[in-house]
Amino acid sequence: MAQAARATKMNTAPQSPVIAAENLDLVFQTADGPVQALRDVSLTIDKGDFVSFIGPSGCGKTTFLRVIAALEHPTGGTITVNGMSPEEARLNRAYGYVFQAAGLYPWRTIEKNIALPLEIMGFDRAEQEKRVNNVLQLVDLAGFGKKFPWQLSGGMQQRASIARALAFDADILLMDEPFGALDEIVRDHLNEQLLKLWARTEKTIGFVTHSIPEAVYLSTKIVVMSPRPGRITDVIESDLPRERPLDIRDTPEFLAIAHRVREGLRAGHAYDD
Amino acid sequence: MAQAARATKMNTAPQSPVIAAENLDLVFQTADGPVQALRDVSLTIDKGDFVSFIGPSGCGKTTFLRVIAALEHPTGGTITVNGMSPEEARLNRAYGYVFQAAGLYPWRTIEKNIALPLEIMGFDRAEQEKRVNNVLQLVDLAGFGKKFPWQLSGGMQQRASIARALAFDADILLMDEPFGALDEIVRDHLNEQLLKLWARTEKTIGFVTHSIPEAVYLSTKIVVMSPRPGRITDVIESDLPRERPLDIRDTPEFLAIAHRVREGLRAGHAYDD
Amino acid sequence: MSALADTARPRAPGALSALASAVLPVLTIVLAIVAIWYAASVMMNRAWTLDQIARQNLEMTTMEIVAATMNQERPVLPTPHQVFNELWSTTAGEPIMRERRGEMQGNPRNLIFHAYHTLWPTILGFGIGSFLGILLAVGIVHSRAMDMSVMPWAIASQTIPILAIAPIIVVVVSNLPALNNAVDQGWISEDTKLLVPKALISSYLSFFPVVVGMVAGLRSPNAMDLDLMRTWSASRGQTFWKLRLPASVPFLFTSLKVSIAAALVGTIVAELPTGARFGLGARLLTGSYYGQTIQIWSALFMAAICAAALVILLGALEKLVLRRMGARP
Amino acid sequence: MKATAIPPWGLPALGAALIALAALTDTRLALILAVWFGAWALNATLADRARGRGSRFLVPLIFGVTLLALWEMAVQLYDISFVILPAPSAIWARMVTETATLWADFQQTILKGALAGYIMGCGAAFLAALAVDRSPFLQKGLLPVGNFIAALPIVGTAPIFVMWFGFGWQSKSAVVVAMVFFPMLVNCVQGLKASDQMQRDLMRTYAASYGQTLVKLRLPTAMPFIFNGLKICTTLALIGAIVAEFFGSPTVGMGFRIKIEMGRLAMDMVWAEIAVAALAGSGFYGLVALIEKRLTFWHPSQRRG
Amino acid sequence: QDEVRLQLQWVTQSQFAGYYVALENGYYEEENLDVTILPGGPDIAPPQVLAGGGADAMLNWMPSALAARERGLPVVNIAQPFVRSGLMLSCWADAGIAEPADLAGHTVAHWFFGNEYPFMGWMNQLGIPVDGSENGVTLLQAGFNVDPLLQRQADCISTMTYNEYWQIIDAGVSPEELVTFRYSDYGVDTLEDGIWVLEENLDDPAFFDKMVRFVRASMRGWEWAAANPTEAAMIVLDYDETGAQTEQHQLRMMGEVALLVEGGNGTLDVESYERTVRTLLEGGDAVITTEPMGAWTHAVTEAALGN
Ligand SMILES: Nc1ncnc2c1ncn2[C@@H]1O[C@H](COP(=O)(O)OP(=O)(O)OP(=O)(O)O)[C@@H](O)[C@H]1O
Ligand SMILES: Nc1ncnc2c1ncn2[C@@H]1O[C@H](COP(=O)(O)OP(=O)(O)OP(=O)(O)O)[C@@H](O)[C@H]1O
Ligand SMILES: Cc1ncc(C[n+]2csc(CCO)c2C)c(N)n1
Ligand SMILES: [Mg+2]
Ligand SMILES: [Mg+2]
Repeated sequence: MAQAARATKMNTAPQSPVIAAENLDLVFQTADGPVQALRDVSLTIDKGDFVSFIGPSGCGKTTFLRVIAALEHPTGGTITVNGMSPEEARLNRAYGYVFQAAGLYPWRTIEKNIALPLEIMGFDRAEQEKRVNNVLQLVDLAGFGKKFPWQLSGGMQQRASIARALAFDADILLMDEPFGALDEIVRDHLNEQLLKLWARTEKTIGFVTHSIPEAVYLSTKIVVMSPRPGRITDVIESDLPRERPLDIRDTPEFLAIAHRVREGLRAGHAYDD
Repeated sequence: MAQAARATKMNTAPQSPVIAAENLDLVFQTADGPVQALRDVSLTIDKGDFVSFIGPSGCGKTTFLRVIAALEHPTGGTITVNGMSPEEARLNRAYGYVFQAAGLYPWRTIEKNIALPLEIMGFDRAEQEKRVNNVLQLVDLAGFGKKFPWQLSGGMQQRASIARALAFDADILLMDEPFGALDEIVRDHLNEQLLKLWARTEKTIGFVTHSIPEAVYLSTKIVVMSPRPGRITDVIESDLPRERPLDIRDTPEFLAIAHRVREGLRAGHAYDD
Repeated sequence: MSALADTARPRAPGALSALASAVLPVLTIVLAIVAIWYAASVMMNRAWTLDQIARQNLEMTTMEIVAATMNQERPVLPTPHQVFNELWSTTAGEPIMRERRGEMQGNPRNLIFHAYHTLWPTILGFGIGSFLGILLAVGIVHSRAMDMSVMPWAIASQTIPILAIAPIIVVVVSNLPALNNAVDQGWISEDTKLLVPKALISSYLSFFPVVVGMVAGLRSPNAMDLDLMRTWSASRGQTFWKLRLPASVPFLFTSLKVSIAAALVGTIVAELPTGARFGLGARLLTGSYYGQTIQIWSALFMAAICAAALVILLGALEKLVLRRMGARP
Repeated sequence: MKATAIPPWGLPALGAALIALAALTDTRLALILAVWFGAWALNATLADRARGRGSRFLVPLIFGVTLLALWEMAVQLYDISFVILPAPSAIWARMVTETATLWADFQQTILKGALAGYIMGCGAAFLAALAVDRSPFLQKGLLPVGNFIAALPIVGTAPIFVMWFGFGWQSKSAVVVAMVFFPMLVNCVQGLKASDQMQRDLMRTYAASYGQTLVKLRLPTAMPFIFNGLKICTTLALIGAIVAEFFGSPTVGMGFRIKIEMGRLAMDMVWAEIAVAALAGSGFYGLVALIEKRLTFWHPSQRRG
Repeated sequence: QDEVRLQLQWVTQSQFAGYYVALENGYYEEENLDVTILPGGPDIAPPQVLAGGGADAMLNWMPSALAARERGLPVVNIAQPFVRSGLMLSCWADAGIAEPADLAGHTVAHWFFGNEYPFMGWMNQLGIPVDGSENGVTLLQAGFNVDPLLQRQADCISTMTYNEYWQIIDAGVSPEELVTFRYSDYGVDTLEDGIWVLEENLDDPAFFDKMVRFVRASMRGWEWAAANPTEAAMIVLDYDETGAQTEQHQLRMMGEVALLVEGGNGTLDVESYERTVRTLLEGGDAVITTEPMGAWTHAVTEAALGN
């Protein structure tokens, strides 16, 4: 897959990639020996790509996303974001990040939690309010703005954290299992909303998920990863049209891609059944 | 559905129900007014039932599970567990509970976290070790016992918390979205393991999920809930055989039930699409 | 202490019972303590009374002996009613102001006068101390160099027995040219000037608990909370104001409560070498110098009442703030 | 992490400007400032660069040596009377010649008075916190009354304790107990409340007994707070034991020595004792902090540098 | 008006009546002086205040002042209102102490802070060690009051004729139950409350002149106080800012203090000075090691009393 990545890079020579990782290695030092979380990971993501990461638990998806976001520093290899180092990109507020856990600040109401990045980036009050209401609507939490996090159910908290990342409209969105705690219906709804947003704004999106249909439905590119050590085992370019109604999921093209993902995924597991 | 519940109760008159809820109400008092989390919820769960709860985020699934576990006290109605009050059942250590978030204690290694309930219930050292190794194997975390929670990925933490609840072998298992953070393959694997465990031990299981296939695949009874106020809108008895290979999911019977669940679920949502 | 906080909030029907549930336990404990206290005073004062009887060859019944032990003029441990009477007669029983050479001024025979002169430096010192403490904690959390160098010396500073250097501080500070200048210029009064060294010593004792608590508090946000801030490329200032500071609030209040009690001790210590002029410390000192145990105890109680009042105030503030910050009730 | 908006040359420039300004009015001040800035710059770079074990000790050492140098300079340059503030060199000279006295005083005050009081006081506060935590009745009754009693100032209680417990170290321990009780209590009570809802619920699902919940959940989560209390109390215990000796003591002890030497205007000896107190206090604090590091390695406040 | 700040060596009490009287009766004002009296306390070393510039003159016991002088703080006695020592040692009679030699094997509570030297010197003369050994005296550092004696934590305690002794009596002890040794009866008394200033200041004629006027007015105050003890005690009471003093005690103290100043006019008696120095030099753990030079001057009192 290193080849695949490099090939993509060449094809899009005029438009330089948004994210370009080459031979990334990352080793965590723990008390009982080192853990190789990423080994030789190479990947190129172009502007407007919607890239899903899928793979067994512990295969390094979160770690890779964190490397892109300069929250983790690779122990080997190179990576650039918007042609800069991830650190510089971070300082340029290049991306919004949704963590695997909601991570709302308990002393702020939902509203205030969502407004937090806006405050930090210096949006004015009126604009803050407009955007907060907007995204609250988007994740179906209108009316819950004045509640504190502990007064919300798990899924509602997760949606609030998604709203927070969407509020400030970064060019790159990094989302770590944002829809894990949501039911199918809400999930479908948010999937659609996300696709609309993506189509409208041309954002580049990195998306970790455990749902194969979700990955196929959303992505232009699906990265399958495998654990111990964490590495990329397959990069699948999706040729589905950009415009995707929900029932595209019953088309043979969709199922074919899904099948390939499932196979790739299964290869990374070691169950005897 | 209140009728359905009552009917079941009558059918099984000789064998008294494990959980019997009647007209449960639960209202949270919050700073900006009361929130009706449960309204008029009646449900009977018999010994050996595998009951799934499904419904939009915020509909009261967690709350209901917590009421059964005596972690929340209903403001109206009655509930018995094993013929006792939930509080007595709790004191009798009638159930194992898996929370929506992993909730591992950061000062204990994974191993020690899993051993925690065993220590509390007074298992001896050798037995503790045996059981810990057993469940670690079961959730595919062998080799991670000596790590601390923050050194594990989100999914791994979730699996550790499942292992913790399985370790002490309670007759009732209450699981709040235990597999939310897991990929399809691991999930399938754990689903199978759980079914095997259930078949072998005749446990009674209450299981919250957002996945319709998962609910149908696992359950003998599927409870569909709806929010604002949280209530039961449908109780679907599954007539699938107890022995369920993974490919049962492609049978028409399976799909029919899944369809009914999806319809029930959709009714609880208010999206215009 | 919760009594005050509870009544501060309007409560419809349960207000009375809530009040009762807050007061009743306190009352019970107080009664228990008073009982133990009486027993203890009889125990501890007995020797003296018996000694007196033996030396003067008196005949007394047991009841009379007990009564005598409870009403000695120089008891080892004064009884509650003695302390209470003294407290009462030196507060309510004395005018607060007195006339002296045609001028109205505070009456030094009234304990309230002394409490007043102790409270102000305490509050000022507490203000300075906690402000400095927070500042230092902020520095320590943000600068490695400060963490490594200042902290050990802040610790060392606290082991200096303040009473030993208090006289020097008082002498040096009250003779600072700047301060004298301010008095000459009429910017501050002579009384205010006397307050400065007290407040300084009081702040010296009160800053440390704040430093320790705040360093822990400012470091309490977990990795994910901090990572969030990093993803927004928040400046250190923003991370401080919007994450570290709110996260440290529970720690802050805990240390403030400790620190305000320390501030009061600081003021009282500082009052000893200002030459026993006024304030509860001076009162304690003279009481103790003339062996007037009852007077010492009443001054002690006054100090404790002041400290408790301040701690209660802080507790109420804490409740208010934490409630506004979404703490679960 | 990158520094803030201030450019790297900003601070040195500011320092130089300040020194220059000072030089205009007072060369002595300029000299002192120069030494200070120099040492600070050295320390800042050391702290940022080297992260090894060495700098952990080197940096505070440099800071301390600088402090002492500044002190010495101030005393020498401004000709400060020894009655007000003796120079470090004079203090050192005293420490060397009076080791035996210092050691005897140290034993009396720290090893007997302070340590015994610290252990008893912190232990009692901890037990009281458990009681308060266990019973809502006590929580409402004992805490306010405890607040009150603990607020009795040491200078008032010390003479009383001397009267009750005699002139020996026992009365000093009593003062220390009274002094450390409240800070410890407040921190323990706060700490016992620190576990979060879900962690407690988990214990409830196991029908864990009070004791089990305490040992396996509440105490671990209370640790950071308990150590906060323990740390604050180390210094309080020292001050308490020393100051208590001012109000009556046998003819040995750090507080006794400080008091009589102050009367004799032997300020160098006074400061020699203070130096011992500071060393002992820092060591004591350091020990507690070390134990804390060992026991609360999992807490966010300890996990990062 | 010229400013003078006087640092007392104890809290406001009749021991210092002369100065308060001079202030209240306007004697200082008549000398064109604006005098501030700074009360002391157990933790104030007046020499330190003097050195720190916190006062222009201090009251001090001679041992303490001479010790300061030897340590390099050049203080000079300019007047000595107290001509006799009021220092005593009071013991329980039933402790079996009939004369000083019996002190061996007993516990003595004493003030330190430089005031222990007369006692040390005395014990040294008697050949009694003060190390707490079997045949020696166990010394305790007393707080400020007579509780150690009353609680029988000590067999003897240091007292002043005008103060602590009466506290014992007030506590209900009859004089017969006590055995009291007056230092002056054993020739080991040292001079007490004298007025001291920094030597370098005296070179300044303006300061010198100020002190002349100050001493003159102060001695007037003392004269008046001795003649009108009741009124003097009331004046002291009025100046007590702690409000803790009692009338009875201050009245009695005034009477006793009057006995100590009686017959003096402020001029330092050289013979007493020499006895003080001798006592100190003979003291074991010496306060001073060499004969002080220039520790006193008659210049001020001569100027003050001359016209
Ligand atoms: N402690 C609380 N205080 C106030 N309101 C609460 C509290 N806990 C839950 N709620 C409210 O009760 C309702 C039901 O919450 P619950 O957690 O049971 O939902 P859920 O079905 O588990 O949702 P999810 O799938 O998102 O976890 C929600 O509207 C929530 O806001
Ligand atoms: N801070 C850390 N210290 C040590 N090991 C770590 C740390 N963080 C992650 N790891 C290890 O790195 C590996 C990859 O973790 P990562 O969180 O990236 O997995 P993931 O793909 O996101 O899994 P999941 O789907 O379960 O979230 C895991 O084996 C994990 O144990
Ligand atoms: C700490 C200390 N202790 C004793 C004295 C000696 N002294 C001088 S005046 C006086 C009052 C007598 O009633 C006493 C005891 C002192 N100056 N400081
Ligand atoms: Mg992850
Ligand atoms: Mg839930």
